[in-house]
Amino acid sequence: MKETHAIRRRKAGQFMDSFRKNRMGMTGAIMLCFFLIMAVAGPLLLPYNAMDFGVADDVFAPPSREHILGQDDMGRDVLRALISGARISLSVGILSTLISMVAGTFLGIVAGYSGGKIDVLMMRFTDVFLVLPWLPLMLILAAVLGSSIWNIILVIGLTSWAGTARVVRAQTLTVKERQFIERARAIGAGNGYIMTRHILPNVFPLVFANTILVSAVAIISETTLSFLGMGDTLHPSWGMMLHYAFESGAASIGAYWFLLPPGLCVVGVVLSFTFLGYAFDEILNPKLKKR
Amino acid sequence: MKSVMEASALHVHFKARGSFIQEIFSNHQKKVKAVDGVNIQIGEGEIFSLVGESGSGKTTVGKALLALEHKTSGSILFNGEEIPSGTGKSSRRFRQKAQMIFQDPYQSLNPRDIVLDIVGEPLVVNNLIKTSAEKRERVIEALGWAGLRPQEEYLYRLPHELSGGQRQRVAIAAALILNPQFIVADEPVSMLDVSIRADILRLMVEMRDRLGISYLFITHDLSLAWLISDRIAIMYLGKIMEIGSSELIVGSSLHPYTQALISVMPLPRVTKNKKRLILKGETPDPIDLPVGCRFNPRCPVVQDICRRQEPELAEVTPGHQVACHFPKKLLVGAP
Amino acid sequence: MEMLSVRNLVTQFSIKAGQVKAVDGISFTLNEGETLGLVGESGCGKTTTALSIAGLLPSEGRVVSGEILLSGIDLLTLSQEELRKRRWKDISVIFQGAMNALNPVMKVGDQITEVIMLHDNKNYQEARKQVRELFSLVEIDPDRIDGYPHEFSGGMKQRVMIAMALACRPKIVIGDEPTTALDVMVQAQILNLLERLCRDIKMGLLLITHDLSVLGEIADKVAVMYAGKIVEMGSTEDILTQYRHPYTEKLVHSFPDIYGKREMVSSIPGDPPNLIDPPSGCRFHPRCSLATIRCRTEEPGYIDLGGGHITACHEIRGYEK
Amino acid sequence: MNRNYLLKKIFQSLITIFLVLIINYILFRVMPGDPLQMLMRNPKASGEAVARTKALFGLDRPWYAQFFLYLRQLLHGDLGLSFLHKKPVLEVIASRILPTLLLAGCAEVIAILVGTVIGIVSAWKRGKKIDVISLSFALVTYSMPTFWLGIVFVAFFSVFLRIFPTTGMVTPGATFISEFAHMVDIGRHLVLPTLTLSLVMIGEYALIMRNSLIDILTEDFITTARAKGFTEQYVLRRHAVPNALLPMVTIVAINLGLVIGGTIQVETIFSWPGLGRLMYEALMNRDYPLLQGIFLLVSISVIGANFLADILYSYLDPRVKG
Repeated sequence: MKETHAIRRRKAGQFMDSFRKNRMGMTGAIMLCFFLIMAVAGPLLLPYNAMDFGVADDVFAPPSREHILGQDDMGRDVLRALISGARISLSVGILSTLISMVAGTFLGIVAGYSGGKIDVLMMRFTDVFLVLPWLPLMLILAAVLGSSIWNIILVIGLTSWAGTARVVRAQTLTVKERQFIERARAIGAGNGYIMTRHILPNVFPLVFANTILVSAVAIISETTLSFLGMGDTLHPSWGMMLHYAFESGAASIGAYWFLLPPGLCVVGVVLSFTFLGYAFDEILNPKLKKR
Repeated sequence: MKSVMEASALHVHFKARGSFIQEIFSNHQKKVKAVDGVNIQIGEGEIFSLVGESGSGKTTVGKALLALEHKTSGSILFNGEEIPSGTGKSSRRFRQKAQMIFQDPYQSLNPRDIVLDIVGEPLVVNNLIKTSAEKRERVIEALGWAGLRPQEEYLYRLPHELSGGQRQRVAIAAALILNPQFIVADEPVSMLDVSIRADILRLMVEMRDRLGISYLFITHDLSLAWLISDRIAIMYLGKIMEIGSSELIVGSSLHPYTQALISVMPLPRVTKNKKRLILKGETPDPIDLPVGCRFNPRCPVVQDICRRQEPELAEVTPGHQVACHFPKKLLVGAP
Repeated sequence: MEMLSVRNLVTQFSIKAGQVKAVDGISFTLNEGETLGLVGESGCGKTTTALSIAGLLPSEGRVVSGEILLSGIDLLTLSQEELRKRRWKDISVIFQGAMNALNPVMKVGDQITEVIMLHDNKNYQEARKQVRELFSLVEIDPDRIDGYPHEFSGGMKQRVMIAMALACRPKIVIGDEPTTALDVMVQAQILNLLERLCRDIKMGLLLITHDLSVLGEIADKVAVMYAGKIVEMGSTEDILTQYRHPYTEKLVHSFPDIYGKREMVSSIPGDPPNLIDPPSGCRFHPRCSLATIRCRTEEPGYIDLGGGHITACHEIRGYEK
Repeated sequence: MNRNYLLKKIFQSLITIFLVLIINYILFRVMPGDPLQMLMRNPKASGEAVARTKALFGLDRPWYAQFFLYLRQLLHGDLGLSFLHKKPVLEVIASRILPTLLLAGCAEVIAILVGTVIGIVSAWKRGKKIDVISLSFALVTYSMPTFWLGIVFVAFFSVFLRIFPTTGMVTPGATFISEFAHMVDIGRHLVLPTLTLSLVMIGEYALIMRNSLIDILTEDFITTARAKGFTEQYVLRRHAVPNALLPMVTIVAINLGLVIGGTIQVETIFSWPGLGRLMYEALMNRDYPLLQGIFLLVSISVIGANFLADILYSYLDPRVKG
């Protein structure tokens, strides 16, 4: 309906107003846009073939006019590799975050809303995932499943939902105590209806902010896994580039052009997600508003 | 008078959060007897008030009557039939006939929904409408009953764009839209500014007069109960201490607790030198109820028997029941 | 003896939408051992008045003009440091909702001893001894001095707050809705205690409340605030029974009187005004049933009705009893 | 703190440990390359040999019996034999614990202290220049992959500036004239790994502390403390910070799991002879018994640390009940 759309627009407008004034959020958004464009449009302009090895002279060749970011240990163009890696790093980060968000939100809402024994059981289970050392678990899982890009997405998703579940559960508990939940029960609404129609929309802003922060962690995770040799060799991400850089001793040769760009890109993407998540948290979390 | 809602020997007990060892190893769990044997009948078109301090169990009674809280024992009859629990078809039908108005209009409306959706929600949840035009029409009608005119101006507003009084009217409209027979109003004005309390109370009375709705009015404020209700019950620690018409309760109460409550009630008068019956201490924890009369540790006229035997609610004059071994007037005269 | 005198106090808040004139030129005095009730609906500026006097305005708010004289010294001319040293020693505050006003991880006794040690230069043992005395004064078992706030009930916490407020024997205590969240019986206990303390230790009490009926039990004088201004002030008797301002009348009649006739209480149509852009003339005129053209254009001055009873209304003749 | 709370937390920790054991058991059962699978792949293995191996590893028994066998072995400290080192897993692990404790301990202490201070300053001067600087610093370090920071440090400090040694814990082949000189050498090797590991944690701690303190500073009891005439510094030190530290306790404990991840990276980069590198080696060489042993040990340490944090929390916050 027309009016409902107007309301949505008004709500979105209020949010955008505060967002635009948030310098950190805007910086994050601009940075993220840059990387997204790089991931989407970049490979079209500068296609990359991981098998396109150079001749002996090209190995660790420093930046030149032809190869703006120099060449790597196999003589491949670093800039092209970097652009191709953006697509992989970002997809892994975002897809694994989706898994984590869906699982965490579902478990958090169900546990928080149901309460009682279900809650205790689910939270004990969550706690296990929360205390299990995260990187070793991922490494072992990756070793069990084998290192394909889809397995990496799955592994990161499966190991990162616990924090989201905790946050969502805590928020669900406070929303559950609000009287409109009781009112919904009084008019005859069922549990499923209440969870989807009343709890979820009120938990969502926090889920959203949290999800963005989880994306940051997911991208770091992917990079680290790949760096430690669990990456998918067919889909070289930034982490894989760093893996090759380290293995080939780029640091001791001083091949900074091979070492710095992928790392800076990771920092840039992660930072943009962190900025965004932090800004959303500040806008959406009433307790953090300026006193 | 035909009774619409009738509860007898109603008990609602909660599990007390005992210590960890007890919870695991002991099968004897402590209980909070929030409602501990309450009998009330609410007649057609009657406004019945349940007055008590926090922890008296008055809200729990209200929720139990609407099956929003599981009763431990006792019976609750609505139009002569035991109220359904669960979410079956009969439960749906009951929900449509018995509604609730909540205390805090800032908390009882979903902040992300517009008025149209809030007020129309009971219709949607119970599959009572087919088209959104029908919903809009019914919502406009209900907003009119609740005195929100012109209705179109409110339809697309969010709760935070309304004043406290308007929000409470929206909540009332949402309760009225199903044409209920019985409404539990839980402290409906305690969060509102004094200057708009009267509007909400007047609206409740008006709906009773026009539509014959019966109310259970839950309040801590005896003077408001006196103002609008036909009968008043005074609750203390899960039990009714005294019950009678509002004039009787306020004018010639016989239970020491009621009299103490009345004596400390703030009035729009100069009462600096008024004689007051200020009870010592605070309402004790309902986990460990005192033996005998549950009011005895704070009673100004306690006797030996009060510490041994619990007095039952007994009729002193027709329509006036008191649960006290020594019902009598303690203070004489208005300020 | 005159202890606190507020003259033409104007306090404003700067928010995005503009300047909120939360308090707009109010004046009153408070004498030794006297209780003045400041009453009004939410958003009328009563709490802002209290915060201005106590020097606790949040960063968006500031006192624009006026004087706050405490025993003849204008607090607004003092430096931050001088003001800090006088806080709690001269003026202390009993906050609304003691549950949040006490530090949850600190023993209640220590929260009082620290302030005695700061202002009265006492050592810990002396201060503790004094706290035990204060506890007896407010009728708490002195052995609970080492308890934590969560171990106290609502009423008991409010007593702790009162003990804390009295710790340095201040000249003025500001009670900001001290009984609002409490049950009637506990409210009666606290009011009784406050009344006794005012009498016994001669402290001036500025009691801020939205509940006019509470003032009937404790206040000597009442000031009725509406939209940042005092519209009527006088003895409690004057305000509750001889009111001349239509707002006061409506306010008094919104409380049921169980010793009077059982008739529906009155309500005030409309909403309180927006204080960024308050109505012209008399600020109450949009909600007033007696409003005339004059009320819309000309702001009423105070009319002295004798005996300290003043009111700001053009139409009081219509109110002759 | 009461006995009840203690018992409850012990009970909860035991349940968590039990769940971890189950996960651990399942995880390593499905690992490619368990002894039986290896055997099965051998075409020459006779049915009898398979049965014998099955019996040897208890694989012919029902799953619950196998699980109990596994538990019993664990209780006896029998974590199996490392393929790679040809020694009992426990022995291999024991020889590598100290270096990791040294590294992780130093880094954690530095990160907590520095992170807390930055968080406090940042919250207190909210919106001022120093807040913007601290916040940016915290967010940037928080966003860095640990290993990359390590590599950059090696490249800069060791290769370019040559002020710190590249790898290892002691200078290879060096002889020390005194125990003190030995310590100094270890210290020099410790600087870069510690700096790397602590930097990535400082950011997180600073952010948590900042948020927590900002939250607390809006509470009513802070207004009370100000009204009492205390200086702002006193209000901060005595009232705000003790309350704001509470969430830190929980986060630091949960973070221990992350520190383990950090040590894997840092020890790999710096060839630090600790558990992290041991784990990396085990992973690279598919030494499953060793991997399982390390994983179990670190999981249980993290659960233990969380238990200690709960105890500390209940000591700091009197509101916690059993």
